Amino acid sequence: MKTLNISDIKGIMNITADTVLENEKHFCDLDAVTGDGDFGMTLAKGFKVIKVELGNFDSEDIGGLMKAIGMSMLETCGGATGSLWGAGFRAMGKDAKGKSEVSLVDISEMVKAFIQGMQKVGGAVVGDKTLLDALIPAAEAMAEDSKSEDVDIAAAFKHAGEAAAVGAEKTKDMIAKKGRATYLGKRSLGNPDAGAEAISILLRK
Amino acid sequence: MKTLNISDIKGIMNITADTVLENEKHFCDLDAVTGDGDFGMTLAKGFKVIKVELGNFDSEDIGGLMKAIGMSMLETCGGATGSLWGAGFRAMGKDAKGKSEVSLVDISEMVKAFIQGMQKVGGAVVGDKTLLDALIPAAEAMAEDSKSEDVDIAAAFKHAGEAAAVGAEKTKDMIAKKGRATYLGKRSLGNPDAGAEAISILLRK
Amino acid sequence: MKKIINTPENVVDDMCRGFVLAHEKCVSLDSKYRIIYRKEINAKKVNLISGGGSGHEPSHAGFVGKGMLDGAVCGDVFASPSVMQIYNAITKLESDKGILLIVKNYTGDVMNFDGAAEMAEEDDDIHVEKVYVNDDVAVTDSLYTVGRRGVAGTVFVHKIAGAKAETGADLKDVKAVAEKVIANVRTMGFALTSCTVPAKGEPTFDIKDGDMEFGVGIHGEPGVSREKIVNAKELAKRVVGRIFEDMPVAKGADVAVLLNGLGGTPLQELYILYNEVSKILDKAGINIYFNMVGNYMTSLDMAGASVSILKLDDELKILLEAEADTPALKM
Amino acid sequence: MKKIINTPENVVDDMCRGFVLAHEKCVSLDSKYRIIYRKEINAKKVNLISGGGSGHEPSHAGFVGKGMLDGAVCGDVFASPSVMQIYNAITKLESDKGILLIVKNYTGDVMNFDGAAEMAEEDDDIHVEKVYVNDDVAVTDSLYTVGRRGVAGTVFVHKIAGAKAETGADLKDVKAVAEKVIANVRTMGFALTSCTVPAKGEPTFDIKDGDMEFGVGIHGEPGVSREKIVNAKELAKRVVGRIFEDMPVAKGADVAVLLNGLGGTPLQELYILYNEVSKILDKAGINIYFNMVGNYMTSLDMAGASVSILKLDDELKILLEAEADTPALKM
Ligand SMILES: Nc1ncnc2c1ncn2[C@@H]1O[C@H](COP(=O)(O)OP(=O)(O)O)[C@@H](O)[C@H]1O
Ligand SMILES: Nc1ncnc2c1ncn2[C@@H]1O[C@H](COP(=O)(O)OP(=O)(O)O)[C@@H](O)[C@H]1O
Ligand SMILES: [Mg+2]
Ligand SMILES: [Mg+2]
Ligand SMILES: [Mg+2]
Ligand SMILES: [Mg+2]
Repeated sequence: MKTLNISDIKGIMNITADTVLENEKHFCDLDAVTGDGDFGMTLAKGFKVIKVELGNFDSEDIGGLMKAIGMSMLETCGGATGSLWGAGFRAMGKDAKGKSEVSLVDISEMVKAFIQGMQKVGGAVVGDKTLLDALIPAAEAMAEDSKSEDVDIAAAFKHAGEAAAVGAEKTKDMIAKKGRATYLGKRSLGNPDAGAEAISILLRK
Repeated sequence: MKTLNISDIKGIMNITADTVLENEKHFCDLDAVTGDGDFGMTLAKGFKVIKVELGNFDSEDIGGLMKAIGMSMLETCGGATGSLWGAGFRAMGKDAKGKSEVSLVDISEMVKAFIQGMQKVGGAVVGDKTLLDALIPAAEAMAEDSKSEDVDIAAAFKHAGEAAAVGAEKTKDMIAKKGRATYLGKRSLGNPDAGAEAISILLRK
Repeated sequence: MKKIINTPENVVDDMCRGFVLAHEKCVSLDSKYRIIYRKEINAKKVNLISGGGSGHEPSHAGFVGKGMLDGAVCGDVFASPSVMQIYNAITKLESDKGILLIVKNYTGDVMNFDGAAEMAEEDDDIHVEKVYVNDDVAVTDSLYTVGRRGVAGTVFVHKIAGAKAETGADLKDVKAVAEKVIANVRTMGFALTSCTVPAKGEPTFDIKDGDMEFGVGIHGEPGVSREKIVNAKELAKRVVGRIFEDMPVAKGADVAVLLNGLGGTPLQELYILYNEVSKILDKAGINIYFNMVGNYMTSLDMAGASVSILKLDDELKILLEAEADTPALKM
Repeated sequence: MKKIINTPENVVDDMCRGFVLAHEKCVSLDSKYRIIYRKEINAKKVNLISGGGSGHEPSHAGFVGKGMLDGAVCGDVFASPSVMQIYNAITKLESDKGILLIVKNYTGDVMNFDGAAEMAEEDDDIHVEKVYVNDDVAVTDSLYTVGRRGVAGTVFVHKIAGAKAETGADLKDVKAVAEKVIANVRTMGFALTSCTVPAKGEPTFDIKDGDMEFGVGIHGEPGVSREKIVNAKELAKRVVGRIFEDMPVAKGADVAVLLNGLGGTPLQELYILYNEVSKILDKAGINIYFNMVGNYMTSLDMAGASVSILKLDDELKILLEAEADTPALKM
């Protein structure tokens, strides 16, 4: 596959949503260790609404879909997740505005926009023990792949997932500098960040 | 032994007090099954003060000592125990007023007075699943023994203790009609009354 | 046992001291007899005294103040205060208009309050009247038993009789209105967990994860039956249903509802249950004229709740809404 | 999990409904956005909005009313409300004098309240100011972290800023006094048990019988250290000691103390702890000018407590003692 259209994107988002729903409890459990145990619930709440959104959305505009998803997250989800993912999807929407087909280069840009959207509201960087520790390496892998003409999109996603898994694993050795895990200080050592684990799981689906 | 003087009585009361203190938790546990679990604590609180009283009391008047013990219970102990045992000892005090020596006949009368004192405030009769189900058979055994010249006081106490044990055992098959165990209705069946068990234990010391 | 205490023996004394320190502007403590009483004793009104075992906080000391109680006598945890404690409360709060004792109907409480009243009347010529609260419909009343227990409905008696006394009414009228409340209030409760009496150090009863005790009292006495936990809606149905069985309430009637937490249940759950209770009453055409939701008559750290329903007439409405200024209830 | 609920998903909606039914004389509910607000909106005063995750009842909805908050936005259990919920609260309570948001300092809360404020300012020209409460001294503040958490001290901000707004003060003055409270209040808490989030159905953390979590937050986040349970006196010493380390209080100073229960701890134990805290302050020559003992900022069914100390000046004293008429605090 060299490009994705709106129905491909919807397909990917649907799989992501299902994965979130399957992992609701697992994500909560992960958050319970270093945070307050609601991450899976919040994310699931958002993705349930997104699934409805995916069914209702009847334009070809990939950016428009992402923006709608972002607005849904801001409406539905509280917690850090609501603002972060809402901002991420909205930034993605702005980046892909008007496009009915996206190449690997476009997708790689969209993921970058997603990250920048999150950073604008959350201010986290690599090493802060957040989901960005999985997402940024994944984006980098994808950017790398997008430089060559040969890599197809599925393969690029696979590489991104692998990079995310490595990144998520590394969060075990980090002391949190953002989010609720910071209250634990050194006690956050040894456990992965829930958001990073989630990104790793979602990208590998 | 054919008679008891004030120091014999103090000795018996001291042993009783020690037995109460040793059994504080046991009596609480028994009360927890059919009542609210405080019986041992309340009784122990009273007998701690009684021990002090026994040390301080410096007359020969057995009735006076019993009255003082009764007043201490009214002052120190709440719950059903405070009023019941307080009234019992006060009635015993009235019965033995001015006596410096008591025979088995006297003791048997004192125990009857104790029971009547309790009944005046509590209104319970045999079969209501209260401590009277142990105490009344004990008093009857003692009254029987007191009819003959041969039985010494220690033997009479032994018989009384045996009768109390049989009586306490019977409370297992009773549905409570007085006290907190009544709230259980039929669920009080199968478990002995805490007060009756306590009487049985105390009289066998 | 996980409790914020020093030693089990000191629980009541420490608690009384903390309570009076926290509310020193309005109450005083007689630490020997553990009597908590209004700072300004008014000997020109009927004075109300209640009390009982400790472990039911804020009951009863929390209701000492303007428009409710004049004194509360604190027994050991779950053990009624002694005769002498109560007797001393009566003499301390002696009034020209007499004293009303509000007693929860338990063998121990009844015997000790009665004994103290007798003593005060005989030795000190104080006019003492008593009412016995017996609102708990979990326990079937029968000639052969000691009758129903007094539980959370007692708070309504404190509120209404207290308001009446504040008007300067005579002892017989204050007693009459207290008895009117008692005749018209019913309570039913349930527990999800046992409580732990500090002196015992372990839960009073064992209970499995999916089970509850239905019809439990406020002293960790086991309930009427052990049942599977059901949801809030079903709980409300059973609790209210049991109350209506005992005391029918006519369509169109005005009632007061007290949704009372037993100590270990958070306010969040009490509001959830109140929502269900109020839907049921609404459907039955019964109007909740007044409500209280919170921890008013607790059972240490027990998780669970009770619902009290009081049928109102005009007199009760006015007294229920009269001013109260106490640590645990201000209106 | 033993809870009085219908289903975990409905906890917050059912609770909001029950809350508004119980207090319908003074508050209303926007059930779509879960906003609880004063029945009479006054567009001529600064309006105060707070909120956060649910599970802290009576916070924050319990403080909506005269002299405190104008609106509270209820998130899911322990999850801050969404941007749109908060945005809708702001537009609903729009006032000529502007809006003050009282935000507890958590990543989620800060991002969502900030996002909503930005939206209201940009799209609706509403003047919105924000204060971030960060009273929890369990968490060391450092440049590299998100800063200290906001916990029970928030209640003092509601009370004092609310009283200031009621005087007709301007937004900048209301904000200034809120910030003065924040600068002068510190809180330290501990937990004896974990809480159980309904959606998760199991305790957030495991804890042994003799252990406690020292320095715990109000979301079941594990504390700063796991320690052996100590008695009330020692607990008071450690908690107050930690506060003084962070914020020295001079001899002779007047302070307000909030002894806050975390939801599963009965009032009896809170008074026992208050007794110890007050002995320590007394010894240090510090005067408790004002106190509150009870469940004000809870963490579901967690057993435990926190102590907040607020240094007072004349302005804060007057505002602290001003009238308040809310479901959870009347004075
Ligand atoms: N500032 C931040 N930037 C990026 N991600 C963050 C930030 N803060 C938290 N996160 C992510 O959000 C996850 C927790 O989300 P959630 O449970 O919704 O938050 P909370 O319960 O603290 O409001 C964390 O595991 C982390 O990956
Ligand atoms: N009316 C009564 N007459 C005699 N004994 C009684 C009566 N009521 C209760 N008891 C006895 O008292 C015991 C309980 O005492 P206690 O625990 O102090 O009472 P409570 O906790 O109910 O106030 C019971 O086991 C029973 O033997
Ligand atoms: Mg979380
Ligand atoms: Mg008992
Ligand atoms: Mg008792
Ligand atoms: Mg959260």
